[in-house]
Amino acid sequence: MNKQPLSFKDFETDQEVRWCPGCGDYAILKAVQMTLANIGSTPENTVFVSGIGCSSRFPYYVETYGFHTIHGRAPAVATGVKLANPKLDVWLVTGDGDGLSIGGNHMLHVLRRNVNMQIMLFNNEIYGLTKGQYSPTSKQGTKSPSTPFGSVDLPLNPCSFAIGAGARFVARGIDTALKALPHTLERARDHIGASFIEIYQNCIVYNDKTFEHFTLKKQAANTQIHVEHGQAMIFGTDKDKGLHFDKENFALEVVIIGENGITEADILIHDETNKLMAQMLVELTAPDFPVVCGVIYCNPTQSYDDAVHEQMNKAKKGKKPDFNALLRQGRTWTVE
Amino acid sequence: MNKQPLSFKDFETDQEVRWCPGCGDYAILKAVQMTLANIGSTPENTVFVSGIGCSSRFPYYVETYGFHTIHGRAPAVATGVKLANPKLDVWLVTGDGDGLSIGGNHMLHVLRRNVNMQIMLFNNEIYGLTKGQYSPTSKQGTKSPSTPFGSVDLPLNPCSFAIGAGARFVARGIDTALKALPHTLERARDHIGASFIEIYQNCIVYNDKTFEHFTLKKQAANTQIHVEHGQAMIFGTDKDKGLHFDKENFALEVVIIGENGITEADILIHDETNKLMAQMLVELTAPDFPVVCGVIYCNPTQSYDDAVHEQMNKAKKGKKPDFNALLRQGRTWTVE
Amino acid sequence: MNVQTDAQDFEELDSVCVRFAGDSGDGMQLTGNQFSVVTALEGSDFATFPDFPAEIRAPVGTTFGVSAFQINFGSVEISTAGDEPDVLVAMNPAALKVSLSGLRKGGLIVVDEGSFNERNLHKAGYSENPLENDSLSDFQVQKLDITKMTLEAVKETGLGKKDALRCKNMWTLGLVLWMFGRPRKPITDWLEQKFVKIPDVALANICALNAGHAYGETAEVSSNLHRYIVRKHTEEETGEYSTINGNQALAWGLVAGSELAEIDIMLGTYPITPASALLHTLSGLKEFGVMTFQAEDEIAAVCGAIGASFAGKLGITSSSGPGIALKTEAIGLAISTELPLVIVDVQRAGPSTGLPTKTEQSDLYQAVWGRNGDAPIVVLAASTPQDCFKVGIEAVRLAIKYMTPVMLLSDGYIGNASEPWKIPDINTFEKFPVQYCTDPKGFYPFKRDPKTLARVWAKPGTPELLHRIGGIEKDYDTGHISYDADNHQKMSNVRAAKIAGIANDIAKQTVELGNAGGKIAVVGWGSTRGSIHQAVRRARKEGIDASHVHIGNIWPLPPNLEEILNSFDKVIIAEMNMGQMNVLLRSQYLLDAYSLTKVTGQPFKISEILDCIRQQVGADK
Amino acid sequence: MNVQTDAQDFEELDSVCVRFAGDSGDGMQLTGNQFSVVTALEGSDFATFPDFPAEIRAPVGTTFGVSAFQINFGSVEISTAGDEPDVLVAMNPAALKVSLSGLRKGGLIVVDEGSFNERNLHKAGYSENPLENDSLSDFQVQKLDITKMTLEAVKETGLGKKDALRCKNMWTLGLVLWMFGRPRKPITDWLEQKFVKIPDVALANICALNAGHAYGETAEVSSNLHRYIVRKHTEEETGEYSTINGNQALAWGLVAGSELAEIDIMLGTYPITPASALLHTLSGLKEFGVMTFQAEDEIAAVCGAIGASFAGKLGITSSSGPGIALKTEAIGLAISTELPLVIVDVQRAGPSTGLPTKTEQSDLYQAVWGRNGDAPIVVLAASTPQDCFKVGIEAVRLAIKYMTPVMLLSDGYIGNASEPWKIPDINTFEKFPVQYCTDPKGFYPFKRDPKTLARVWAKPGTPELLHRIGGIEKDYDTGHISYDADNHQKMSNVRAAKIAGIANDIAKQTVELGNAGGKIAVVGWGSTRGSIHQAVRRARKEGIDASHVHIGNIWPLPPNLEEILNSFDKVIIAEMNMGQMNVLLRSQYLLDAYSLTKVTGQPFKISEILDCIRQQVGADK
Ligand SMILES: Cc1ncc(C[n+]2csc(CCOP(=O)(O)OP(=O)(O)O)c2C)c(N)n1
Ligand SMILES: Cc1ncc(C[n+]2csc(CCOP(=O)(O)OP(=O)(O)O)c2C)c(N)n1
Ligand code: SF4
Ligand code: SF4
Ligand SMILES: [Mg+2]
Ligand SMILES: [Mg+2]
Repeated sequence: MNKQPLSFKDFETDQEVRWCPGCGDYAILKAVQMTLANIGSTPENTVFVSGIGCSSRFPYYVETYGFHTIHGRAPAVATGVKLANPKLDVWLVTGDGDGLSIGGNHMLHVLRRNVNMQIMLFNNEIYGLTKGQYSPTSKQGTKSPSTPFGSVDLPLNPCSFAIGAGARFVARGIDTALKALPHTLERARDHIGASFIEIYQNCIVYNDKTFEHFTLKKQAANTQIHVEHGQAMIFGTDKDKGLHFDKENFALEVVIIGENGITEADILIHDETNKLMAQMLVELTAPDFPVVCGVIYCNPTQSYDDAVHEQMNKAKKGKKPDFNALLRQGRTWTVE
Repeated sequence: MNKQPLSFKDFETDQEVRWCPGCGDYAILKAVQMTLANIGSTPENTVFVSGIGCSSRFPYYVETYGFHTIHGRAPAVATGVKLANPKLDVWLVTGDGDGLSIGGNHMLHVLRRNVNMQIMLFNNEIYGLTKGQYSPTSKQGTKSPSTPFGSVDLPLNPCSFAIGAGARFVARGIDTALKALPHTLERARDHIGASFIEIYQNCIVYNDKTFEHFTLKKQAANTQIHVEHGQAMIFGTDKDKGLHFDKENFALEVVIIGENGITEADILIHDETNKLMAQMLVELTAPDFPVVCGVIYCNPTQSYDDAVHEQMNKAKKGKKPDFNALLRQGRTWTVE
Repeated sequence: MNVQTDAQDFEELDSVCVRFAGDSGDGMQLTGNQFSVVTALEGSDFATFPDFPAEIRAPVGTTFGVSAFQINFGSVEISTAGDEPDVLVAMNPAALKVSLSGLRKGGLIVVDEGSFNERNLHKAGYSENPLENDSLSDFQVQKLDITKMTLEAVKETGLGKKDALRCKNMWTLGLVLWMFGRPRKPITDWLEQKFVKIPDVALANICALNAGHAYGETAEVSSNLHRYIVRKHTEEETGEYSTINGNQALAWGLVAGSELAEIDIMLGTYPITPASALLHTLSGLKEFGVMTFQAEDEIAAVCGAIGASFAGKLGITSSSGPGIALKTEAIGLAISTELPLVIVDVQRAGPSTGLPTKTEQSDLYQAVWGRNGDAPIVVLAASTPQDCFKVGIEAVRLAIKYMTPVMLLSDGYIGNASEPWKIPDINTFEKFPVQYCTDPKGFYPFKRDPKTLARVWAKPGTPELLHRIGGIEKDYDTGHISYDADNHQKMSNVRAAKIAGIANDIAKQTVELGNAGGKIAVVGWGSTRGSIHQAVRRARKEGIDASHVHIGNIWPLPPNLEEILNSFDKVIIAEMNMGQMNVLLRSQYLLDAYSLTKVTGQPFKISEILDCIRQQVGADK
Repeated sequence: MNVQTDAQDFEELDSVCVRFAGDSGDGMQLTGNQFSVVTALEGSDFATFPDFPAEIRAPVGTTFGVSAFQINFGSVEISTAGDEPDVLVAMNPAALKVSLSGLRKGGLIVVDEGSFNERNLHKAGYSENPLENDSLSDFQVQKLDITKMTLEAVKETGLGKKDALRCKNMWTLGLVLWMFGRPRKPITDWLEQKFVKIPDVALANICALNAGHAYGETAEVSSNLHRYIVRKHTEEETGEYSTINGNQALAWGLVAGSELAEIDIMLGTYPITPASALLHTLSGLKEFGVMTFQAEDEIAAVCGAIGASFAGKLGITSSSGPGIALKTEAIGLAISTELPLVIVDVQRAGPSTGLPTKTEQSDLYQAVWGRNGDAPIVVLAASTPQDCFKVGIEAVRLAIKYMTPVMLLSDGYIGNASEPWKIPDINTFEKFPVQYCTDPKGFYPFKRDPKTLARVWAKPGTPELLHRIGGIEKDYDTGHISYDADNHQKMSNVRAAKIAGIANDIAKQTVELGNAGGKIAVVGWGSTRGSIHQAVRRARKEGIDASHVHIGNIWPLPPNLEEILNSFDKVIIAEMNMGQMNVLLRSQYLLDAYSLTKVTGQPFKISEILDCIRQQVGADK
């Protein structure tokens, strides 16, 4: 059968999209639909699984199979889906509350097990759906309905957490980066195993502009760095800034090429297979450092679902399952 | 009142200890009782909280207050205890199943919040109490009642996880290291905030000798390194091996002092406040590397309970709480 | 400001129900709330119910973005937000569409004609403009171009169009105030205070309010706009009043309990609709020693509360159905360790995620029976916004006195609904100071008070009372772990007896309305109180010997309840679920009642219950 | 090997109950199991119950380290592991101490005198040696220095002392085989096979076995050791038999269901006593397409199973009380999305952690009612080890046919107890192949079969059936999210009707024993079957018109149950909880029954039920 290639429009559903006007979720939806079209997904073999939250309404808007589950449990449900049918292309959508607060344990274990799926964590640093309480990624001091005097918790760094959990693919994107995001998502899809993508998403109603200090388009060149494997980590409007490893302090620093004798050779080359480097990069925060986006860590190994099926097949191999024989194993006796 | 200093015996209860003969838990119990005596703990201000598992029976054997809660939830219960009464010295006992499988999320958040308590994770890489199923820290290929063909999961590194979760104090110990362990525990107690201590514990019944390749006393000098802040990371029977940072590969390597022009100056100095270094050290595994023990990371910041109480006190300050006035705030009217 | 009080113009009404409906961005909640305040200040009795959309900010103009506020007020006793609005204010086509089905035939519709453009009609799913065909012929329709008139009214203030349009609700409020002869001053005062830093916004709103009012004054006689008078509710007790909703009352009730018990509370919770309001309120009451802990999930929330109780504070946890489900295992721990704990369940429509913003009473089974093992706890239900205050206190009292978890059932309806409240004086309540154990003599952790069967509460920090507790069965005499067969029976018995015994320490069951025995009783619990009350009142007016019995103590049930129920020829059990209280009462009293149920996410209408009474009485003949 | 079968020496018994008790390290489970095998091979009917200590390996010699195995066997029908052992084999003082209270007065105690040293006496909490005072005067006591005799018997094999002592259990077994005239060959065969790689260990064990046997042969006449004969159970149907315990049978039953449904199963679970055995068995059955997923916790376990069901496999999840509690919220999701799911609850004593190794039936409330919202599911209960097989199949059938979660209740007692089982032939069972929806014509995800009311099952991967489901209420007609009031009522009704309708697709309620109507019925469910059965049998022998009704379909109940129950003058409901089935039946049928309950972590004794029957019949007069 010769099918027309699908366009991103083919991945739109007939459901009215129910996010607030101006919500960052719209842009991400578009980026995902574009990605699905770009990679030639077949809708019937694609499943979107989500938890509960504004972000988790996502599956209703993608013309594939979808499961809008319960709060925090999407990674577990998605693991079941993938184990049951490894041919399905599984995408997980979650929020900072859904995936890192109530769902932190399942997130930990889906990453540790390395179940083959794409995990998109929409981080808006707030609980959108329940009207604006602070979340585990909210900045210290966040005033919210549940923290009228400001939050005192230390926030979690989702990518640090993911690496600590054993993730083999960690990436970052920004809702409005309509060019960069589909590229990152394609890489995530290509990676066999759990691919974790933190997407900074602006909640215009309850946490507007939290990311503005590094997402504003006009300053982006100086406040973001999109890393590429094998490339020196250079950024800035004039491509004159770079990340340098300071051995004395055992830490990264921003240097300027041409100043203090710094040359391009002093700039660290991004090695996406190096965990240590990834751990370092995900911790950088603006304004002192650029925020690192793109594929930060990619170091594949066999996925859990692969290994499970391999073991199943090995156990089955050469055996003709005979249920009656199973029941008769061990000692039996006959009454005549 | 002038009290006699307590001895470790004063921290023994009248309860019969119900672990298997030869279980590593006995040694840890002793180490903890010694620590309590050493630091001059007052029993009535000390609380041990645990989940469920062999390890979690610990509180019954320590003559302090204790709460043997439910599977995985000890960090949450302990957080409640500490918030309610910050004067209490809270110790948490958990296992690799209790603390990292079912309890992973609470572990994540108690570390992220930095609640002031000592968290001892007895890692025996198995579910002891339920008779030997593999756990999230079991090595790949572990044959257990639930994995008769060998486990396929990638194991979690508890210390990596803890750092990724935002822990500010991460240490490691070995059950039988009766000298080193109390020292590490004292450091943990001194640290204000959540102190995470992974303790390798031998389960003689279901997972005997998993750690033998680096815990065997006679090889210990070559297979373990006990790090100390500010000290070069040198180990080996002849104190001739050291950890060196290989900038090219962006990774640690073991070097021999005196060989290939290596001198003591090439050996990395341990900086316990450096997160990156800690992330690197906790990943080292025997036999290629020594297993790192002692205080690996210690970088204190305000604890959650402190911050909460500070905020409470600030809110209370200068106010005389008047409940009747509270009820009458906002618009009221009078019916005459 | 002079209010036109020439009674001649006014038609007098005992009570009237008004519904304000508009887009989420139209400020209907604010309008409704302000109208309630004025109603309150004028001394009418009232009940209100806000009806929020499920979405945070649905696209403008859609039906699922409609936000409404209903108020029922009168000179007579009011106990529901009204079955069918008499007046509907609809700010756009979607609001009209959504609200129409509930409107009383012959009722008045005031619409903002200016918003009935093609785009909005389309968004609301109208293929034809309903204002231009006869689809509204059952009602009186008053079309007004509120949009245009508001823009004109605020023109002088120089506000941009977007901001100017935000004043539409005040124009509308002005008109409605005129209709009911209510003063504008409380509103203008409030606007001035609210926008003290942006005086032109304050001014614009006031201009709009006045313009709306003026429109009424000058409207043509031929219009459908009339004036009504709803007098003071004279049966009201004297005293100081305020408006209160259930969530607020519950928060304050729990704090009141903590004041009376002389103990600090620690709320461990996790946000969820419609229970979050409790967290929001309590997090602002730190000066009362109230600590709030927003945990990572519901399990951590309840466990944190249990930990706090172990340490000597009173742990409280709150959620709605799905979150309460998650707490199940941990509640068992509190039962087994016999620690005080208050669990608040602000119920919503289930199963599963269900309808988060809609009300239901379907967590009764879960509250009474939803645990592994034999695990009895106390279950209380609040029935009105102000009842939440009392039940909050009672929950604290029982939890502490009996060292037990207490489940307090509220729901999305009473949580958000509000009514006038005679503000109590905390000093008139009986104190029940907590008694910690401090005496080492003969101490063991499960030593019981022979009367209450409650165990002692010895908190960490107390010298010489060192002990260990946990969820494994404990020896009756020593409190140590015990695997002994007979001991488990003994402990199971005592746990059950302790809870059962509480029946003698709670208020006796009363008959709310009507005789204690007779032809028919309508039994309810929780937020159905208002509807049942009114239905029974009307039935009695019709000469039916009906009574209203409302159960607040769900477990244990009051000891005299059985006798009361048996004294009626017929019993109707009305509840917003598939018949859960019916099953409970059948199981306890072998009571053969008629089960009247409703699960539409909306409260009972008075008429639904009244019809059922009539029918059951008829069927009885 | 010649067995001494001279019937003259033997006293004939209809049935006898033997209990082997010793330290955890003494190999009592093995001894008991091997004795059961021989009993089985000899054709007696039997039932066994292993009684494990709570600790993994408690310190040697302590009472809490005692491990016991009880077997009741006979030429008559056996259905319980026996009320009171007739013979107790006690390997150390602790074993004696723990087991004594259950022993029949006048029963025989065989003790290893060699282990009654001061150290062991002290550990067991004896201040005096009970063998040396008259504390055992109610029993016949046979003291033997088994320790010494074993060491002597295996001396020649050259085994070290520690290993040699490990053969004590075989010495004991040899003696007991002698007592009941059972052949040694099956045991020696098994030993040779088991220790094929360590032949000296095999030899030592066989020497010990033979020595124990020989001791019996040569024992002095004055000893308390006698020989008994328990003949074949001749009522047994012909066919091939094996010994089966409940956990094993349940695992196989679920796989049988999957074979009959032609679907693969995926077990998502998390270890917990006493449910882990199911995981252990199923994880070894990969060639039958059985996938097992040991999740991070119970919530992930059930969610994984739900995900698998969504993807088109049959999701199964298993746990015990506390773990089932954790699954509550997710079960609601499966109800709301109407996905098939089998939930196995192997109950243990609660509340909370309770007594993990002790049995109880106290999760009935949780199974039937323990969820937020109106959330009905199917609940089945298995009543004997072999019944687990059938109920396993039935659970799979109903889950798939009705697209619903099915809760299957087993318990720690039947999970571990074993009995002879006539091995069925899978080919004789009716198949019920799963039907996935593949037809796009008129497809919508909540399209229902008008008869079963089950929705269609369209699995991902199927072209043109793309759809999205979730836990929010769905439109009856389109399956899309719906906040509509009437729709929620309609969906709530259809969910309830679907489950209620299953009543017509399950086996009719039968009367197990006795007449369908009469003086008194004892109603039970689950693992109480054996005790009730025997008690009713004995009552009937005494001339009491008693019947036994055993309920397997707990929800929905069989439609004819009400009529059956009403046909008795009196009903006793016997259960191992505080009266949960009693409450259920009261609520459904307004049935006024006598509630006989027991929560000691141990099964009912036949005599306890028989006494109750007598008493109730007496009280009736
Ligand atoms: C068990 C349970 N607890 C709580 C909730 C309420 N709830 C729904 S979404 C949400 C948090 C949403 O935050 P996030 O995941 O960051 O998503 P966002 O709305 O910000 O996209 C909460 C607390 C729920 N639905 N279920
Ligand atoms: C909710 C719940 N699920 C499962 C269990 C069963 N369980 C008890 S301990 C345990 C795991 C123990 O492993 P770990 O924490 O590593 O402790 P260890 O026994 O190895 O010290 C499990 C699964 C339980 N008690 N409660
Ligand atoms: S509340 Fe925030 S996250 Fe949710 S839809 Fe609105 S803007 Fe988006
Ligand atoms: S099972 Fe293992 S961990 Fe548990 S007590 Fe025994 S040896 Fe220790
Ligand atoms: Mg969010
Ligand atoms: Mg372990």
